[in-house]
Amino acid sequence: MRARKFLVPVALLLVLALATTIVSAQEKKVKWEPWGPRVDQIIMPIIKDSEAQLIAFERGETVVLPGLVRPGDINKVKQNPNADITVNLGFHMFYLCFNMRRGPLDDVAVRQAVAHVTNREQIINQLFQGYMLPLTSFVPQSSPFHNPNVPQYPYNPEKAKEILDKAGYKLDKATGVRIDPKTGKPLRKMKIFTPTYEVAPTSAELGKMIAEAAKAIGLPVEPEPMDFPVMLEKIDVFDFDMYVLAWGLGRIPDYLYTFFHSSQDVEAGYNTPGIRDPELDKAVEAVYYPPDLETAKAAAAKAQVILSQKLPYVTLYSRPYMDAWRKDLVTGYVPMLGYGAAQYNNGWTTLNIRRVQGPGGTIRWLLPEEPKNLNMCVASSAYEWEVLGRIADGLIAVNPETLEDMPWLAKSWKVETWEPEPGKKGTKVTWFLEKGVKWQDGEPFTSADIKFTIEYLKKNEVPLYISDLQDVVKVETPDPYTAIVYFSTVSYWHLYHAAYSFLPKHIWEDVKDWKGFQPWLEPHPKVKGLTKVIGTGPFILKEYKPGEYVRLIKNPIYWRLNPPKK
Amino acid sequence: MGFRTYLIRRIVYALIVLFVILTFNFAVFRLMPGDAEKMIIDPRFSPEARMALRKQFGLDDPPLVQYWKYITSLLRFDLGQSFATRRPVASELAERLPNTIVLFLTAFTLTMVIGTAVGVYAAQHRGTFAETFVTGAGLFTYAVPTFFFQLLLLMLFGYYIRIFPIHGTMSAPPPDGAFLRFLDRVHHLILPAGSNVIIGFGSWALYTRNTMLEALGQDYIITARAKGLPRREILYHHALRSVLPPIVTLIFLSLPGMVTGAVITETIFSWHGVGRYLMDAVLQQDYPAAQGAFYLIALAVIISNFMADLVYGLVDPRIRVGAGERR
Amino acid sequence: MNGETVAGQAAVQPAPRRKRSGIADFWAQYRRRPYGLVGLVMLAMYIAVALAAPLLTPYDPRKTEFFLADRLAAPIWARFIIPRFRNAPPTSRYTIHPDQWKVERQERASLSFEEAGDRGETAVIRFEPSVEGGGGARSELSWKVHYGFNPPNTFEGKVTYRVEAPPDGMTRLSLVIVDPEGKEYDIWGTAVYGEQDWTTAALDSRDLQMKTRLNMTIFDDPAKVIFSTKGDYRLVLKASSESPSAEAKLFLAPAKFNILGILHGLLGADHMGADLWAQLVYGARISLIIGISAAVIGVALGTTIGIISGFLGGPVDEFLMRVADVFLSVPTLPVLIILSAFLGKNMWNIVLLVAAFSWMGSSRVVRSQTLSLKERAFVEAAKAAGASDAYIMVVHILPNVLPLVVANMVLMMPVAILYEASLSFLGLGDPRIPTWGRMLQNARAFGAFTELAWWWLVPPGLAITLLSLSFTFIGNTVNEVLNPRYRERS
Amino acid sequence: MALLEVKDLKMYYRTLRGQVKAVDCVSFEIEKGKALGIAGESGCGKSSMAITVLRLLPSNGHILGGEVRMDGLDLLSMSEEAFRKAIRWSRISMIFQGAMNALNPVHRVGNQIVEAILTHEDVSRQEAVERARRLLDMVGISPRRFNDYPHEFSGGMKQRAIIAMALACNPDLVIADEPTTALDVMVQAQVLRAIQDLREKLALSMMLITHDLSVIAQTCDDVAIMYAGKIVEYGTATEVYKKPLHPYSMGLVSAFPNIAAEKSPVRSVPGFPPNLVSPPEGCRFHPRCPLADDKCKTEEPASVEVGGNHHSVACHKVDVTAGGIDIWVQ
Repeated sequence: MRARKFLVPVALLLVLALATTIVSAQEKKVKWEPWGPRVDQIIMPIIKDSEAQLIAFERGETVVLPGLVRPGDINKVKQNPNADITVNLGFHMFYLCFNMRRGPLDDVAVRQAVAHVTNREQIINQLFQGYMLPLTSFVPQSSPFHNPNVPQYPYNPEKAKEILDKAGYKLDKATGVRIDPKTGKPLRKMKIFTPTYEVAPTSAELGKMIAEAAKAIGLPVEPEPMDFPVMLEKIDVFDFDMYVLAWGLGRIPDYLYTFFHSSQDVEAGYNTPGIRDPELDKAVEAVYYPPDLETAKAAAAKAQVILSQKLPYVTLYSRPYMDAWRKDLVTGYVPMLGYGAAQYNNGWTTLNIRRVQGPGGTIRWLLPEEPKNLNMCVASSAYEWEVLGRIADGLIAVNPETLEDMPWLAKSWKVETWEPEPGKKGTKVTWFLEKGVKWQDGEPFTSADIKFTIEYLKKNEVPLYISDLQDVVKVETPDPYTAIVYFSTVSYWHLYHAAYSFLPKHIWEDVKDWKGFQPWLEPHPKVKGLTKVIGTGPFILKEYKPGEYVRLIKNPIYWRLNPPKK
Repeated sequence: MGFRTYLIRRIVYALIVLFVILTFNFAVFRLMPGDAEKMIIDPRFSPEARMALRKQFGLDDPPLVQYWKYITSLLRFDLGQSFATRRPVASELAERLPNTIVLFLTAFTLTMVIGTAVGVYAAQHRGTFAETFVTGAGLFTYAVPTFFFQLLLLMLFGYYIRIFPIHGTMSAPPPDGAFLRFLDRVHHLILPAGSNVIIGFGSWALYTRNTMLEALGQDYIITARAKGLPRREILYHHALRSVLPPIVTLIFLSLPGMVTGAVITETIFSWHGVGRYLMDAVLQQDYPAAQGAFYLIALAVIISNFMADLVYGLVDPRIRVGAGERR
Repeated sequence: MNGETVAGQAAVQPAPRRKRSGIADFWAQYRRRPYGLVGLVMLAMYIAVALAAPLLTPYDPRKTEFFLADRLAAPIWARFIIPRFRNAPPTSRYTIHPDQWKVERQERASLSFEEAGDRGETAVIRFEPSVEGGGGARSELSWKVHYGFNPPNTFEGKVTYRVEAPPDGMTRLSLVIVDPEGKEYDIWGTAVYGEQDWTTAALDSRDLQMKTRLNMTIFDDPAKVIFSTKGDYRLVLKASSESPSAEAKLFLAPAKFNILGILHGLLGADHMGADLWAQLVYGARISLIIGISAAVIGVALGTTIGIISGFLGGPVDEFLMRVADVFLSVPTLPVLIILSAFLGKNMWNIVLLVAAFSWMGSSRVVRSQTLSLKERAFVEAAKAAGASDAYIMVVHILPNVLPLVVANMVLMMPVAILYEASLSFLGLGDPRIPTWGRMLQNARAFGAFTELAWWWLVPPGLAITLLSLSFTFIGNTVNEVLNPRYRERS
Repeated sequence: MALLEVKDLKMYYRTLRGQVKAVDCVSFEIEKGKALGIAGESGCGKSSMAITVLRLLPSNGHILGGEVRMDGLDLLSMSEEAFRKAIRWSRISMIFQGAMNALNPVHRVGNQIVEAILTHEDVSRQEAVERARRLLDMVGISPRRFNDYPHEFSGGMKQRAIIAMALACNPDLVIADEPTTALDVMVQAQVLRAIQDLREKLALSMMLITHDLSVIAQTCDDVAIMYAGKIVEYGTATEVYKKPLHPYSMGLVSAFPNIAAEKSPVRSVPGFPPNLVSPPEGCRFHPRCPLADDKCKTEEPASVEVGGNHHSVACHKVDVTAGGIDIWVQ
């Protein structure tokens, strides 16, 4: 077993730092076991309206209210004596982006000044009633790659004025606008794009707060709320000064490359600020293609320092995961660092959750959106995975307390290097699979499925997987329980790039139109009562009534049903 | 003008409207900002992946070819694929249509039946409370915004006195047994349909009352009374029967209003129907979906307008027999 | 819209030209109809409110003044009718001027006041240099406030200070709230090493740091705990200094202390703490502007088309009437939804869209009236005299269809208002202006339901209802006066 | 005993503006087999009186006094239901003005006649249809048009169909309310002739309401001139037509082209009928009367019999008018 303890120190530090405040819920020792599931059936009513969600929770029509966001909802839920709220740090980042291609934002002094007038505490307290965490680095606190030791820009308008004065932006007392030293003219009007008040009142208000603070120190900044697609369109062609948006990030900080590498400063690239910095490029390349974890961590730390100096973004806050549970109805929900207790990435809750009165039975689990098409090839939203994630299963699992990798469908693995061609180095990942794992229709799960999935996704250029699989050269299956994936480049992340949930070969090999395939609408060719949504996971899709509910039932042949008796 | 000429004219006319709407539908959605790729913002996406996604929905043909393809595929009810769900819009609409029809027909039938009955009653009881009530209700419900009334009902009966469900078309999951299932559906139907009935019946009753009064003031009604016909006979056989053509026509003419009202009702009561689909799609900039939903709604409206013309032709002897031919 | 039948029905009847025309005569007939008068009075009230909006409320919702009170604060009068608000707090805002601080304790420290430039008067605490073994200097200032309500949800405050001290000096500052029973809550503290220029510390009961300091979890509410009893509270500023080399000075500018109310104003506050009464009052302006301009544009368009169509006849007439038919056959609300999403959420877009889909009724009425006018002698005479078509249409036909147009316009207004409200309600309204539809949308989307905040929901809805009712009354009355078929039979 | 006896009949409409005194103390009699003409300008209460007799008042019309007797039977005190069954159409039928609208456009013409028969007589539908065909034939409409809709009939045909309908139940009295208005002159003549023929053939009693005195002169035995809700002159048709005594009657007589005296110019009575909410004090006609003096303005003239033949007139100036001067010439 080669589970890596790559994050214990930082993660623990963090939890300690916030322990007294945030995590009363985690005072309870998290109890979980890698076996399950413990309920027979999960009914997932689809309730989109947030008020209706609250009422459903109050009435016990759902045992969970996942991902509480609105302060009002949190206040409401916390008054409910039957509610238990779990809190976990998340991988969420809300930021203010600068367009560094345009003056005067090309001057770091101006960006720093804006950073200094950004009052995170006020934003968080007034707009979010204190339920967010201030974010001062480019990797959220929950991540093992978070570097707290980066240059900080605390709220300090005096400091901001000083920086601007020093950089030569003299204040014209008559107009209250500073003069651009390069042109000798007053600074041009700059706009902060925000979503509209309707869509995101807090973002719009936050844009207004920053703009007003900037105006007070002589930077002519105006907020401009606009429709989301219009805003995206403008960002896409780099027609903006500043904008505020959020990212939902992941455990691996490879996004630092996607966001800030100079090669991504192209059409459809995510390097919207347009930062091009050779030193930064080197650092984020090392984050993207690290030979091992230590390199990755060091490079990520360095990248965060450079980013904090150059300031393409002002990072504002990070949203912790707050999930409310009906503790009088269920128990066994497992809080997980970075993912929260209710999210689909957290398979432990799926396995461990049970009714208070005992194992078995039905629980009701809120689905805040339509699960859409339930086709793994195109399933791009979290809501689809809220369902699919409980049907599918991965090669690797993640320890909820430490975020270590744990063997799952793969009982072990090796990450090595190989030579795609003489003189070049690539990565070779070998998976050793558990024996006796079966698809929900009874077919055995083998390395052929892995090979099929990777080749199928690559052959069809399935957009969701293009980035991950672009370096795959070939897949070998020396025996049904060993799969070797060859990559043309060296990166430790390739371990994760081929560790998804897989497609059952016996179903998918006949699928020609992967885009239009709606597996839940097609009955299983052999087994009655099943659809073509087939996984190896703990639950089986029984029924999906669009607009109403999804019904999942326990997989009776799940390979992790009960611990082996000794 | 014989009935056949009349019919052909109406058909041609409906087709022209359909064509105009299709063209509008095509033009507007081609001009709007945003595309499929905007629906997915994922930091893992490389520029290549985003481009691939764009291509998947990409429209590379020249506009006229696109237009031709659009028209032909619409006629085959191929409405494209939703940006948001990546499912065929046609099958998503097909899932929702029955819900909309159920809501719509219930509300519609009840509104018409109750509205007509109350209107007739008020017309024959002039100067009584019933008449005041109908006039008042008609005016008030004309002025009150439907959505406001629905929000009030929802707050009162969904949130305050929690006797009705606040979302959806059925319990999740519905109870076993056909009868219980039916009751469950009815339970979910009461607020959305009922609110429409309450809002709708007032002006309907008022209209019925007015036309009935007009009819009752007609000379042929006095003739009928003079003939010594029983009251009932006069009311139904003469007055109601003679206002039937305008009423039936108006029933069909009010169909479009109720179809479009479904957008708001379904949004408020989280009713899994076509109207809400349109609304969601518009708000999410899911153009194929919005286009499809709009197409369906427009089709329903055109058909009901056509039906109104048809029924008018059938009910009114002046058209049915071919007015003027024998004179 | 449910009302098209009524409006349409009224619109179909052409009003014949009255021989004894004249405004005085019209008014003489109009004033005899109670409904018409009620409508006028109501409309007058709306107009008065719309015009006097800035006088009726100190807040301007276009400036999005937020956080005036706690989120979803109830109206002040809710105290009298809803038990749970019986003793709920309204917003209290205090500015603590330097001279309002009361000295509680001084150890080797002294308090004086001085002007500090644009900061105005400041309090200055001088700390004597600390001595070996003798410890530092300390000072305690307090400010008393009476609190006589149920616990609030939130308090916040600001302390602005400056420290002048030698580099080896350390100045500690903290704020403590002492409740009537003498229990102390240490809500804020900081340590300054050496000098510190003017800085403002924000205190906020929602702040995680304050909660941590008070040993509370993120889900606890310090405000509820601290202000749980009624009586005199003291806000105590504790300052101490260890400054071996020279004297240290602490400057205090006016401080702020606010308790955000659970009750606020005439109609309470929304989810952002913005004043709802202000939104309602300013909403009257917007609704009137939208209703009137959409109706005027729509009816003007309809009149033009109707006159041209009726007067010119032939293929022009056929074409224009077919266009009207097409517009009538289009599902209006969905088209408006799509077009307003397409054109952008802008008030004038909505006005134009509503107008573009509401001219057909008046064009038909005007057309039929024009057809009959065309045959009249005075038109024939004008033609014979060689007047151009345009001249005849403007000078002869237009004045004669005007009464009809007016009635149509008035009846059009509630329809336009309802359309705008529906669009705003669906989230397609102009986000920058306060409208009643948007208030309803916000109420629905931001928690009015779970809080049963009917005072957020009912006023805008009722405002729309009564406004369109008044227009309907007026329109129907105008029609009755101008159109004999509408008069009672007797 | 007269067939129909109307005594001091008073019928007011209640409106928002006050009571409209449409029929005010009207008395007359119709003998069996005789025809009474009622003449006056429109709005003087003629039609109101007709529908009062048949009790077809709108909901705001109220009978405030007087009596209507038929063969001695008090029609006003009968229950609505009894009246409907026993009197309407079976004893009194009516030919309405407005040929266009008296037939229901959505029902077949024949069926509308059949309906009347079936309501009052216990006969089979077959029989009723037969009788309806005969009636149509009688008024000169081909029975083949039995199944036509009213809009397929011409105006004259409609009016004749209505006449046929009025005769469906062999009534004792037919009230004809402006049977010829809205028809063109040729058709008017036809219809009048039809009425005349039938009356003679069937020995019908009739009450003919019209504003055209010459029609009455042709068809009726007696005539009552109504003005502003009151009968101002009553007498035999020939006498009143030849020698009207009331200034209003005189005006009416001279207002219509007299076939006999083609040279006299066509005139009408100047002025308008009064508002019946607040009719003029004294003689209601005084504002329009060239002879009016102070007495006429204050004192209401009683109806006095002048000469024989029950010729009565309500006018203070009978002595002047009886002189036979054409007062409307000056």
